[in-house]
Amino acid sequence: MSQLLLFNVSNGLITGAFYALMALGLSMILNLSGVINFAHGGFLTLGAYFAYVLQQRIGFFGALLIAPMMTAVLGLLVERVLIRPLYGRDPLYSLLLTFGLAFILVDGVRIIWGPGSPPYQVPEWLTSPLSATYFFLTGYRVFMVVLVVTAVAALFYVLNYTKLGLRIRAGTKDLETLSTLGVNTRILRNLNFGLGIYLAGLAGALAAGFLGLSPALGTSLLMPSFVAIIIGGLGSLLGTLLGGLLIGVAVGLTTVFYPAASEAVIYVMLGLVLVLRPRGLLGEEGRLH
Amino acid sequence: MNGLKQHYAKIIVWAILLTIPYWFTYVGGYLGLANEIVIYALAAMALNFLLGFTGVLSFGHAAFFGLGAYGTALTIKFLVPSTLVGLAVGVLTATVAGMIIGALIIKRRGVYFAMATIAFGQLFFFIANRWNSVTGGDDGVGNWHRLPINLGFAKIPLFHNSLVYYYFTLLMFALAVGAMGLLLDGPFGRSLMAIRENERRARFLGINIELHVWISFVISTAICGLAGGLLALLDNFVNPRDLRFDLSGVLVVMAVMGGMRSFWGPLLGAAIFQWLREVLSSHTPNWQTYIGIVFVLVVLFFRRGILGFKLSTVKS
Amino acid sequence: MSLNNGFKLPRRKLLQGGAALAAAQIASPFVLTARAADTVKFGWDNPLTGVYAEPGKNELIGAQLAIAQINAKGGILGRQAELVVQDSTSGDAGVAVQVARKMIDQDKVNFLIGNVNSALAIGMAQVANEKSVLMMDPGGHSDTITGATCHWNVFRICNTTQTEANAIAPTLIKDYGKKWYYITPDYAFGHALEAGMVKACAALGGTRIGGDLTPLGTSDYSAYLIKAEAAKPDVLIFLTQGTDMINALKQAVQFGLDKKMNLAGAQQELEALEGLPPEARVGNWVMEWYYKQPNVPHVADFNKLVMAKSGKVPTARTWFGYAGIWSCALAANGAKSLDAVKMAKTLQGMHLPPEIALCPDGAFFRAGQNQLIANLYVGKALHTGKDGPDDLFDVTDVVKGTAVAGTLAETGCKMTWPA
Amino acid sequence: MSLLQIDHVSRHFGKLIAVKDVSLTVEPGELRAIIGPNGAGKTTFFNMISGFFPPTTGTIRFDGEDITRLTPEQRVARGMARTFQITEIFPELSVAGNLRIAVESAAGFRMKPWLNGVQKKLVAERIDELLTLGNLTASANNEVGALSHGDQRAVEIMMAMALRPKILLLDEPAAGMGDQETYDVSRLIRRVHRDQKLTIMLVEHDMRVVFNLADRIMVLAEGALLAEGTPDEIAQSDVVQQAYLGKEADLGKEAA
Repeated sequence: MSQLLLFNVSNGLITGAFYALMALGLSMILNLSGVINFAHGGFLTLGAYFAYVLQQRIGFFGALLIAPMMTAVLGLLVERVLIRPLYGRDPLYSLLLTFGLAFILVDGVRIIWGPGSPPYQVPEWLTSPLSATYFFLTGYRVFMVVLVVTAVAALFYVLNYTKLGLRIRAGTKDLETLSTLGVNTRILRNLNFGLGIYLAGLAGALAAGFLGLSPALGTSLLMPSFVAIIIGGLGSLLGTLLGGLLIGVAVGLTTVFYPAASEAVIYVMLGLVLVLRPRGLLGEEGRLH
Repeated sequence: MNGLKQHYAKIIVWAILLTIPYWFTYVGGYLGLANEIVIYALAAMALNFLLGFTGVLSFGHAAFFGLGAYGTALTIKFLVPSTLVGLAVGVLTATVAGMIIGALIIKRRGVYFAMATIAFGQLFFFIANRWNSVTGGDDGVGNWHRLPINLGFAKIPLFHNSLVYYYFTLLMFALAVGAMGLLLDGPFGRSLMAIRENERRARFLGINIELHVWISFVISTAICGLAGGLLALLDNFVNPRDLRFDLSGVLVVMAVMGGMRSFWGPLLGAAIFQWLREVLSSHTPNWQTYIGIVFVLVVLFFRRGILGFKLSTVKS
Repeated sequence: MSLNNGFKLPRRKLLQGGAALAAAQIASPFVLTARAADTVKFGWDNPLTGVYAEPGKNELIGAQLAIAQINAKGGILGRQAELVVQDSTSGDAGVAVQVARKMIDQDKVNFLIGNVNSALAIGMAQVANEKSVLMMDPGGHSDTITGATCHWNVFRICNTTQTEANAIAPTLIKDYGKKWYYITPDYAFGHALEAGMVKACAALGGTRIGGDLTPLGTSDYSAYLIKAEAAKPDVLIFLTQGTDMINALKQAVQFGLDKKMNLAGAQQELEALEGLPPEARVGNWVMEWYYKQPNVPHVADFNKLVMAKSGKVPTARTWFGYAGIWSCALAANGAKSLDAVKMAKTLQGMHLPPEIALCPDGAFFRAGQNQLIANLYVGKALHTGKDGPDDLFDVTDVVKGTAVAGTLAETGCKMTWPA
Repeated sequence: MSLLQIDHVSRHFGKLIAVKDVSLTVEPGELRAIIGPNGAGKTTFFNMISGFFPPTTGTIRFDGEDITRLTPEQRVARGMARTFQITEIFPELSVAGNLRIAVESAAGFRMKPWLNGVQKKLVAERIDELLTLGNLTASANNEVGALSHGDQRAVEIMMAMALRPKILLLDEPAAGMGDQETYDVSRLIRRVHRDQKLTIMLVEHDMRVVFNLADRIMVLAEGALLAEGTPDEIAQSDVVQQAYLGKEADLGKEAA
């Protein structure tokens, strides 16, 4: 039993890391632009299919490198053409727009690549477990965690030590002041959106390797990411990261004891957080109320 | 002047709704579609009571719609074989859920409120989807049907006569919409609009914002539940899709498309949306793409909705 | 690619349709004459989008092929056959039911066809029965459709889950062992299939040592697989379908479970095997139809036609759609009428001609249940195609449907005919 | 007895102390002005009185009752009304519509689904009174958003008056106005003050308004009470002069 627990906690951390990757992108966009990006799951799916197409031509690692970039470019374009006109308007509009965009992306993937699941090839040396006992630690999943950790570290480095990152962080707190200081907030929001979508694309390219490709791939991952953000606290990326990991572990553990509630559990957590600590675990008080 | 216009609008709307079974087929519709339109319009108008007239965005109203549907279906199937009792239980279920969820999130605003409603909405989806022994899980609740209403001296044949069921739906619609219209025309409704227009000013006029928003939320969820119950009775079936987040988005888009600030806007939005979906899905398998495009176009070009003129409901 | 090619639009004669509906309410004879001059309509209320879009698409290809053949051979009662297609979605029973009602009331379809999703099929059956329209369910497997909730007017091509379980159980017990663990999708089909497997397994002395119900559309099976591994079964049974099957099997193989225990299941589909990476194409399964049957006449012709139409080999789904439409046409021509009761009586007990049955022992609709009984194909998944890239299944045993379908009494079907 | 009695109130925002141990009493019928350089804590002080947030320490008594921790709604119910630096009205409604909401709320009808004839008449009469008092009768049916800045301010003040407050708090009523509008608003305030015998407390930058209207003036600087007295006393106070001039010189530092 204790082994089962241990396995599921560690396994939960692995899945949690994946949720966190998706939630971080979502959170960045929400923090700076106030846009709840419903299409985030759609972008993730697109990233996965981009990776699928590229992998046949330039191999697994090439695909992993390029696919997220392609997704990000599309993200930049979408922000520029569709999202930008909505800044300053009720968040309702951007929510509805991305909601519709999610329809288009998911259905578009189905139209282009068909409704079935094309097979995705991962290098053989990554596909087997590293140890017979810890069989759930496959090469691929360890690789995925390493990549997620690297990506998150890089993200926090960018946000804390580069000019772009510092501006994004400042803009998250007070965009107006930032713009009076002569920073071009349009470009800033554009790049930030692209960065968020890049993370979605990366999550997608990774998901292609351990989940089956299907047009609905990203949709099921979207809600846990929302919950991760609220639990972690709006406005705090560290909180989002924590929220994602917590959700992964909670789902893993519930699956052992009461599998029927394995999806509902995160919403119970959400309810508790809203009652006990409305601003979320690491959220700033009074933000976005 | 404005009052006169509204008066005419009311007459036209009711004339259309009352006569639609007799001419809808000539323009390519059918009775079932008309019935669906009335039901979704009721849900969208209930949502708009909150969204358009209180200024609070809920993106999780499908949950209450679905709870109404499940409450109705399960009651009729397992507890009391009565259409009216089923519907009442459905509405009650949605209302109680609305009270609890409302109390949990009422202090949040804007994006935070929207996200919390989305998330809580999904909780009910997962309960319906996984609690197999009660809800039938993904398969939904079938093998029951709406029953005739026994008035003692006569039976209303709801089940076998879809036309009768249409008018039953329309009666419920009229009661609920009438109640909302009455409220919006009175001081309570004006307090809600005050909150929408300027929360700070409303607060400093002594209006208890949380209490008012909560009541508005509960009214909205109760009527949404009624609509859900009516849909369950129309299909003689419910399944978890009736409370999935997709539907929440659809209800919002109906309200926005028709015009959030207009009382009848969501009805128009629902009619257009359901009709579009019907036409598109029978002409192309790619209909969801087009629905998505409709969303985008509505946001970019129909900011105020089709009936989006400024409506000074608060007259002197 | 998109389904646009060959997607025939329902011809909407607005005024005429409108008149028909209005007239139907007062039962005017005008409608009947107007209808007689029209085509014979098949209402295709099946998924085109969502999780079942792939099987739905393949069933549609088979159906379109059948329609073309029927029309080339003179149609139905001298009238042309027409397919009226609308997306039922993969899971929204409200849509499926509404579409069914519309097709019957407004489009005046003579047959209602669907649905891959059993829950939707059950909802549609209720409407079809209420309106006394012949319904053909090509690919929804829940036992109750031709069992506890059977109707005189509802027929089915694909097998019951119990039949599939009975077909595979002996092999698994014999070759691998008696302790089975289940990964079961949490909906009627999964529950029925598991119940069938447990029953078939118990009859041969095996036991269920554990299992989990996994929600439809689960993407990450790792937590379930960790539990399964801890239970140390002889056989790990996957009853998931479609993308769920792909996800579950793919992850099980990545975890190396195929080396620790035997992976198997009941229903398998070529669509799913094609979505798996080669190393994850493992295990023992049942297919309900397979395109490689060199000794069965007409199969090669059918394969050629489907290849020409879609560029892919037919799957069981293609055959379901094909046989479903043809059965309806045969019923009408046999009954010399489009009256649902007459057609249903004709269809009951009917043996399909070999060019439609496309299986070694023939196929027939068992009266009293309306279930098609044909062959089942037990075998193993192949990492890579033996004869061509699509030949991903090695049939080891062709089972006679009559041997595994159980008795009529076991199905629980009690049919009542309209007075 | 004083109407408003504020004892040793402070407010901290993290490390920043916005208001530091300020005490003050306002007598019934008085018009009290609060002035002070930018960042002196005037608005924070004002917001504590009206109930945006409670003080960190200290008490606020109103009409003999401790209201330190009450919500804005509760304070309104006890007879406190306020306006804002940036006019807070219902822009999409007519002037009469704005007043109607205020009047109905004041009459305790805000939860009522509908009104009876007597109540409707009562509301209509009160709206007419306020329209007359605010000199707004001509524009009664115009949309508020389209009115001039001065008229919008008048609407806001009349909405506050609708509550029949015991005290009216005005946050920079003349902010952003031209000379004529400033003059009009001053006249309106004076009228309200004199005719209705209303206690008023206002924060204002425009010294003409302050010295013209106020009975007593209180000066805040760096969150603390600097001086208090009649307009004449304040005008001659060296401390005040110095504070204003000194601040002016150091403005750059303060803004940062």
